[in-house]
Amino acid sequence: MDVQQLKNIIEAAILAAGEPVSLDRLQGLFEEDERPAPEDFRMALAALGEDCAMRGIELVEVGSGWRFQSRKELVPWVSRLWEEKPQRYSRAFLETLALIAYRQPITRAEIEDIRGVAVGTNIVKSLTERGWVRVVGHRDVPGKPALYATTRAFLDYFNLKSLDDLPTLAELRDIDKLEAELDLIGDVPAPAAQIERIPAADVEPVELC
Amino acid sequence: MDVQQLKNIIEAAILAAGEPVSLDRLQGLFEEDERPAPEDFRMALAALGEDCAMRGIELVEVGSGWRFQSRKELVPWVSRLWEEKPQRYSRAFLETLALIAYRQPITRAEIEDIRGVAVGTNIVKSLTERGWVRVVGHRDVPGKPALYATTRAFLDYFNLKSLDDLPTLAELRDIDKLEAELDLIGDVPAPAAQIERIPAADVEPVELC
Amino acid sequence: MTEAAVSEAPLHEPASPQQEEMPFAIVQGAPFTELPKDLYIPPHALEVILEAFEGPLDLLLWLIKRQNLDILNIPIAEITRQYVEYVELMKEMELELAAEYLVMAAVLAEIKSRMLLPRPPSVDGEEEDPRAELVRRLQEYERFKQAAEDIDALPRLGRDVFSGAAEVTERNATRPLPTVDLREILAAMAEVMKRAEMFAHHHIQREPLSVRQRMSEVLEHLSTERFTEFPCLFRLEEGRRGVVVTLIAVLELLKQQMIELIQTTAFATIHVKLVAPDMTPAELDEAADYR
Repeated sequence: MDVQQLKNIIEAAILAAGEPVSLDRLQGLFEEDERPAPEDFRMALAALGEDCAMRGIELVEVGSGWRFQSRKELVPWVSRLWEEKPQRYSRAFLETLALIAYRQPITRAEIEDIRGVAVGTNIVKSLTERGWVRVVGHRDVPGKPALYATTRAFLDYFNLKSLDDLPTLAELRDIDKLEAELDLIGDVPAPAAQIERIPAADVEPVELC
Repeated sequence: MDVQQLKNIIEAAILAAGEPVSLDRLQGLFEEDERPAPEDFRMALAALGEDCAMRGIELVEVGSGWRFQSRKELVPWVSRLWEEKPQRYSRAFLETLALIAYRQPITRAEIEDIRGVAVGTNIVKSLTERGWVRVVGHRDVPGKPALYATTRAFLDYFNLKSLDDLPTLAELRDIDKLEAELDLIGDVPAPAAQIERIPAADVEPVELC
Repeated sequence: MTEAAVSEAPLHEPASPQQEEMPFAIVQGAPFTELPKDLYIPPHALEVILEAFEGPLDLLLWLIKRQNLDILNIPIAEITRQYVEYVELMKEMELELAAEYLVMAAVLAEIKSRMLLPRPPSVDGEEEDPRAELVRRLQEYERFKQAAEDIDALPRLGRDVFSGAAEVTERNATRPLPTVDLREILAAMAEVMKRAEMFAHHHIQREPLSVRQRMSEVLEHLSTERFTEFPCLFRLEEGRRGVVVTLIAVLELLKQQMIELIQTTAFATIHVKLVAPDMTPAELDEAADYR
């Protein structure tokens, strides 16, 4: 099978699927005796990506595989296809999702502990129904609470290839470092200068448990 | 707006819509002051169609507008995207097959005698349909029951030159070891089965027969 | 600047979100700019602000941020006073007040009282700041609050990212046949044998498989309608062993009354024929089902 034919099959299949298609699934399109080698697939995917440079779509790899999507600079026009505004998510929803994404696997009680407030059942339910979050086990403590983790669909939705692509978490600063310089009994605010946000570059890598 | 940009917006929009897009709807993507003339759209659509000649998809006009579809000659590969997961044979099926292989020619009553349970007609039927088993005669006892034997296709499937290549029953003593090995095989789906990567724990093996 | 000075600072009226950005800072040891005291917030806007808090930590963070305070060095007395006033305000406006808000008020009061007590002299010079645990929780919550905003800003399917899809004109979905590993057959056979051994009346005898296979082949070769010449069953190219195997197979088939041998005269060619079934295979299957 020549490269052009392979490229065409891959292009047709990914677009026909209408969802990300994994390399495994692409390989499964061929009978064993005609199946190109894995490096042929990678080469064809790379070539297909290059072909897109002049087109309206681009080939990207997200959590569950490869998909074509509209080029960023065309989004202003493409988004006019639909009248309704994209959905907005509540802070409680996003914070719960963030905790599951960065701290997975995590129980609901652990989420509530960090947020300092109860997590509604409807939030967990809606995250699960969207297929972004699922129960991956149960913690071995009394009550055997469910452990939540994010799914590939979550990565796909937010255009991420893996959890490593999540924005980095801000780093924690240590109160002890300040104690030496400050009069602790005098309940005094710190100089405004110390409040500056930590520049992104200094931030430690994401903690993924 | 140059032709290339217009072509790209049209391509991105039709693919993003995932359904046929009418000329009207395409024109509606542009603010009035930047909207190209209708003949520009027609030219861009024609050029886009020509560009597809070497690609895996083609641009066609159907009743409700323009859409991309996979090229007909690629359908044999593309349609494997929706191949269902292969099912698994039941234990009764495998035991019946094993008895026919090792004890052929054998009647159904004899199989039932050894297995200690009835053998459903559907099992014999699927073994025959699969081409692994056939009736080779009838035993001269009341009812003249059919005698089953394995076929050439059975040997070919399991890559055996003759039935002599089947391991002897004496070699089967360490059943537990064999079963442990089989559990390992069970976790790794065959290439055709990799279409959907559902974690093994979530999958209930579907039993045929 | 003393603690008293700070605690005398006016309670900053809840500001609308725009006011958060005002350059209002308390700088250690330096005079600070006051927020306008006559700031008027319509009750409805206030309610919106109060309702927007995601719990006590969120409210505390807001109070700290709004005054440009360092989270590591919170003026506990002042923050506690402001916090309690907000909670009272929320009660007054009859907002649904989560129990966690009241728990936090108690925590703050406790920290405040510990801050006022003289610290016991420490042996190694290390002493825990009473605020440490609260600061840790605030920071931990703050980073995930930020992470939630970051996730919200990620390119999102259907908002910033549009996935392409094309039509397939003819879908012919098929279901592949199950795959079977030879070891599965062996395991099944081993299982059957193990079970069969438990039924004492069954004695499974080992026979050379080549004879069984040859029996099947002979049967395939024969027909119920016409006779086959006996020598046709043998293939000389198989040699002596092949001939012996075929002969044993034929004798076994004869013994099991599956074939008939006919010889019209002595030394004439022997003819072989299948024993005819009384019923068709389908009928046989049915008969077996009713058994």
